[in-house]
Amino acid sequence: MEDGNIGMFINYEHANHVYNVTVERRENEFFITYDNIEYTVTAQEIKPGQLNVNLGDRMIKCMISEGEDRKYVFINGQVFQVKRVELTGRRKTEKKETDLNSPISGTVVSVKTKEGESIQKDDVIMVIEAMKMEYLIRAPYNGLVKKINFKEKDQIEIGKLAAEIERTKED
Amino acid sequence: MEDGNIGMFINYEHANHVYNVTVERRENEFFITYDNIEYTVTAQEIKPGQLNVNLGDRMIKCMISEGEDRKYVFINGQVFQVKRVELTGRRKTEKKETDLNSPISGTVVSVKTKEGESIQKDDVIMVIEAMKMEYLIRAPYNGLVKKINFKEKDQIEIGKLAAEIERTKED
Amino acid sequence: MFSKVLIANRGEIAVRIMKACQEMNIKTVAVYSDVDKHAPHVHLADESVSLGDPTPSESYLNIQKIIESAQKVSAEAIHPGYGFLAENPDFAKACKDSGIVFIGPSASVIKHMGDKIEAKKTMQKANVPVIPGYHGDKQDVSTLVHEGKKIGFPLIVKASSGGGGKGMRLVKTDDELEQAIEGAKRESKSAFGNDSVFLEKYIDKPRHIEFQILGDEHGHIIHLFERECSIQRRHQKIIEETPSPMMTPKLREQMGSAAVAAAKAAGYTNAGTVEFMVDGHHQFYFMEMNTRLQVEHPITEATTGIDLVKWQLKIANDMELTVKQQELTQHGHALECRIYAEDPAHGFLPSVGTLSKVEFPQGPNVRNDAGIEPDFEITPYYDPMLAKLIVSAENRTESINKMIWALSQYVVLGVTTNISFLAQVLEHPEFQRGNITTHFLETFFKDWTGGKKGELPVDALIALAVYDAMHTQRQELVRFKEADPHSPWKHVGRWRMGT
Amino acid sequence: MFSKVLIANRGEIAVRIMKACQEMNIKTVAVYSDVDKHAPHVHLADESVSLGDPTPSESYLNIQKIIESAQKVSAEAIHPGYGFLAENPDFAKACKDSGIVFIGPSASVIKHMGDKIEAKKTMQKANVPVIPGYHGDKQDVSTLVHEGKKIGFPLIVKASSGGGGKGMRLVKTDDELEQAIEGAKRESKSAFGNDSVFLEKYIDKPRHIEFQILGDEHGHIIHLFERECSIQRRHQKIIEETPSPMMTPKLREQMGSAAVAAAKAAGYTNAGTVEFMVDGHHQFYFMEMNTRLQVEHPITEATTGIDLVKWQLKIANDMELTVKQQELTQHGHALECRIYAEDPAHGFLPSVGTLSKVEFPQGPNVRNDAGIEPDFEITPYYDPMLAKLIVSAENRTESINKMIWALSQYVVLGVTTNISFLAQVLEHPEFQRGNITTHFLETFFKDWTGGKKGELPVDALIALAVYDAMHTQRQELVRFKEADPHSPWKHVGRWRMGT
Repeated sequence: MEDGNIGMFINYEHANHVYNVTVERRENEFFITYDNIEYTVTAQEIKPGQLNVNLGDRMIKCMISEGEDRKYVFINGQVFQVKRVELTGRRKTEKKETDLNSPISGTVVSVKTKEGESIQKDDVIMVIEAMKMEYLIRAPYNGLVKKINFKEKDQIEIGKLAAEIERTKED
Repeated sequence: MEDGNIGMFINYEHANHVYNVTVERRENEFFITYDNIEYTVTAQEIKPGQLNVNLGDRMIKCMISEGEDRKYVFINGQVFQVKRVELTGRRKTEKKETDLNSPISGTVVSVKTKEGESIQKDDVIMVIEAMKMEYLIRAPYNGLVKKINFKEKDQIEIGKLAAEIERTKED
Repeated sequence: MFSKVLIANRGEIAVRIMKACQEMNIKTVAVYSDVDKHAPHVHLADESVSLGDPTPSESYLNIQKIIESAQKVSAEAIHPGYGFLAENPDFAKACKDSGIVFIGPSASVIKHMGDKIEAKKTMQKANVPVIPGYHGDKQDVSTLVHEGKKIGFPLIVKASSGGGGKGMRLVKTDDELEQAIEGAKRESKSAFGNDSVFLEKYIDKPRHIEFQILGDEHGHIIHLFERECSIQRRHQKIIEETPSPMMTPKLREQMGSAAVAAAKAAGYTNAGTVEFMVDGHHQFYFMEMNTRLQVEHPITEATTGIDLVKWQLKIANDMELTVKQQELTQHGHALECRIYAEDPAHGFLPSVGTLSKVEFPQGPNVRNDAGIEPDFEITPYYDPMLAKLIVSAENRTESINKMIWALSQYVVLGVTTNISFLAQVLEHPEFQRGNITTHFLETFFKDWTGGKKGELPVDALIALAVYDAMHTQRQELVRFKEADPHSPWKHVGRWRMGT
Repeated sequence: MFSKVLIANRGEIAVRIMKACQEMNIKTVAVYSDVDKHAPHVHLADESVSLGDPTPSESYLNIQKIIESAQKVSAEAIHPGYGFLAENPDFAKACKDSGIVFIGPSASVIKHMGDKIEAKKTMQKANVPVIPGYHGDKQDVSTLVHEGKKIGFPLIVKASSGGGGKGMRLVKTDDELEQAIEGAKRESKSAFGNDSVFLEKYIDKPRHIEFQILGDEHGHIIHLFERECSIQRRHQKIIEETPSPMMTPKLREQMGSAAVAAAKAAGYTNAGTVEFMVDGHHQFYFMEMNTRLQVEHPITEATTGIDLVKWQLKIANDMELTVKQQELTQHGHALECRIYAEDPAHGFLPSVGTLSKVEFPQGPNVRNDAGIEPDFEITPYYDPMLAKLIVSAENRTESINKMIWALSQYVVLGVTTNISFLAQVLEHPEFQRGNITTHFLETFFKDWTGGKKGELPVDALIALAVYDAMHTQRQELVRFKEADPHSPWKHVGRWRMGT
């Protein structure tokens, strides 16, 4: 089984803005990408929630705590309340539907289906690349492809609907 | 299966003295016995290691932390270093030998064997009662009862050898 | 000295009083309502008594329950703190009647000073300047107009039973007067069922400056200089300082003497505060006397070296006030900021919730008087003041810089606080110049919505991402990835697989 | 002002200096050895540079590494703290040669004051009293005997290269003198390879009283009154206070003037301390000048309101000292206790280990200057001082009571500390009367073994039992019980089974 290095897409919401970040960890180093800039940092949790993050010569000092539905971030004397959002409204439950909104801003690498085609649940519709990672948009249910909103090499923005699928009635 | 209230014998060592304590928990109440006095208290761990213990009107405030082989207790501005000891030198490992020293000071309720008798590992040799709890001294190995040091109704002190068993050679 | 004192309060002031008691080897008793069962003041006390229902009238305002609590634990004295029962003469009397020492002035002084019109009359007799005005019983319009003209303009018409601006009129010229009086009377009648009004000179560029008083039972009364408390929102002080940036040695001498005269006229004992309004021409007027310890007492302690709470206890125990007026001096400058659980960007709406992190700034001449600790829940039952931050330094500039630094180190997570707001007030050029009046906040911070633009800094994003990556188990990652192709977890192309 | 300062130190003093820098908006750089990678001073700094090997000569005493660190991060100035390189003239010179401001006096002043015989000669010229003695080059016995008789008895013979009592003799009468000189010379020769000795009057009932000095680069020098530091163990101060309980206004005036004269004679700039020995007749003698910030500087800050570290930074930045001697006064009384990781019951043996809990006392006029935090490991590499506790109050009695209370709230678990010892010193009737000399500890606490009897109080047993019961899972209990009839877990007869 693969157990190499793993990256993570995270959407942070603050004051009605959504910030799309990736983070990869490799032992003591973290690689964070935001707004097309990669930050390589080391970090230390001095005590629970208190982080010192070394970014080159500079030290980011911050305190994070978890509330019921949000995180509180104390940094440079200011407090920010940040929620981690699933842009598509999905919840992390055992059984969940995938959906057709792009979870990241990126480039459409390929489109695997056509308008008018029949498609099965979990079939790949579109591959989006962002920050060196690929993301697959899959069919959330069996259905008919009514519209594909992006073509290869298009820029797709976070939250945008990639395609529309007319759901097949099941009984 | 029984899962009622459970009591605990603990031996605390401090400055070469051993203090023999029992504690029983019943929901929010703790019953502690030491030196034949029972203390009924409620308690609250305000933050990790910081205890407020209500003993009637009085509040015992104390801070406890765990070192490698001892606990540190801060109380009324003083610090005490206390070890929890198995008086008999037993270690809490998966397989361990029981032994013949009394882990408590108490009264011998009954003696289940006689000098000269053969005995099997885990057979009960003696029953000791202390602070309303019974404790069984069992044979740590198969052998021959050479000497029984206490008889019914005798007072036995903590750490005293209850009996001597000559071990049967096994090969 | 007392051997056991009950503190009939909660929060930071209960904590502060208990610590003074501990230093003096006095046992302390906390009282607490159900929501305060795990509050810091309960943790600190030697004993504690439950008051039950958190509704103030059923708990911290309930005279009977508190007296019974004190009797139950055999407390010899009760310290009321501030707020709640601190200025309730019935409580002071109930203590006395039960043979318990009330730590404060006598019930009759509290009652007398609590009646603002009576208090002003007493001050006038003692030649303490009061705001020119008419507080008479004759309420016919022509008398009021006649008296108003004697006072001069601008003046204010206020409802006697008033509050919250109802039945109040600002009158700038002679010819507006009659109409304003009639309007105020109508409004007062419908709001309070009473059309009685009074007239007062309107103060231009008003500053709120108060003098701390200590008096013993042996006839000694001293003042401990001024506190400037002009930074207020809705009559609620949020930043206090001493010395006042507008004070001169001469004015201090005059106001201090007036404060002592006021206290003497009232027959005052124990700690109290004489509040004055000072106008742009250094004219000062008696406003009212607070017959209790003040929230902002620590800045006086920081600059004079006097411990007011210990003196309250000593005086209540009949000890003589050995501090002499002429020996007192002010050292340096002190500031206090009140830390509230409220949202200054949304009308100072109180914020409730459980505190997930609390870290106080620590450093030389930084004092934290706090009634909070991590995991404590802030409920809507009581005043949302969480703590006070007090700093002192050699002069006002250094004091402000130290406060701004200390606020930047102040961590309270779990509720919204006014900490950033306080820092921005301190950073305001007019504040730094000392040009402050009681209108300061409404002038410069009326529609404050957070000041600096509300964008999440990149540093915060980096820290969050690191935190989230640290707190996600590798196994969890792999499991997510395996089970759910749509999970946010992905293998990253750049790195090779394997170890 | 500097924009970036490197602090060439560790522990509480590095933390204290960094906080002063933060208030002044100066960026801070920490240096740290391998064992200090997670030390509080590193956590606090804006940047940090590793020095590697924890051996002092390879880290905090390594001039080259520290200069290189400062250059690497472009620090404009270095604060040496106390100890390590603080009084090393080569370091001050190396800073200057590298274009870095050394925050302290010039290399030549450090060097001059570091030579104790030279320093005394300078003081004599400036009419600052020094202990009568002979420090001459003529070392033949007859000259020494002649000089000794001039000094009078009792006197002390000391090895010039001496230390630790080697080559030292107390001479009470004329006829013991020659033999004592010969003995001291022999011992000195064998211990230090040098038989040079000096003679000094023996001081009866000696008190260690020092005066704080501040001088700028523009010719202003002031003193900030005295500190009494007589409570010492093996010449290590552990409790300091100001004002001294033996001080009179007249003596303070004389000693203060002498201290300023001493600093002027030395051409002193920045913060420094003039140490005097005072005998039972209020005669005072110059001992030495410490050309740096002192461990006990906070008690001067507490009583004068002056921030010495901020002034060090300002003076090093060429600013003028605006604090005037005549404006300075002492407010109240302050005490400092040094918290050491050591076992006073066993010869003050240093204690090492990981700190499992650290909680500082908090309250008005309680200051914690600390270089520790939970989980930090105390290693044998450096001085075992963990922190300093400073309190101030209206007078000495209240200050002592506050300190005793604060010590009772001071939690350091994981190593043995001197906290109980300090409390017992403060509780000693002779200390409380102010009857202290440098012999105090060896007189009253020579064979201290913990004072109160070492029995574990019942309260501790109760708390331990509750703690252990709380932290044992029910499932664990049942499992233990089932699996092991000899486990300490038993069903209790009294209660019924079931829910």
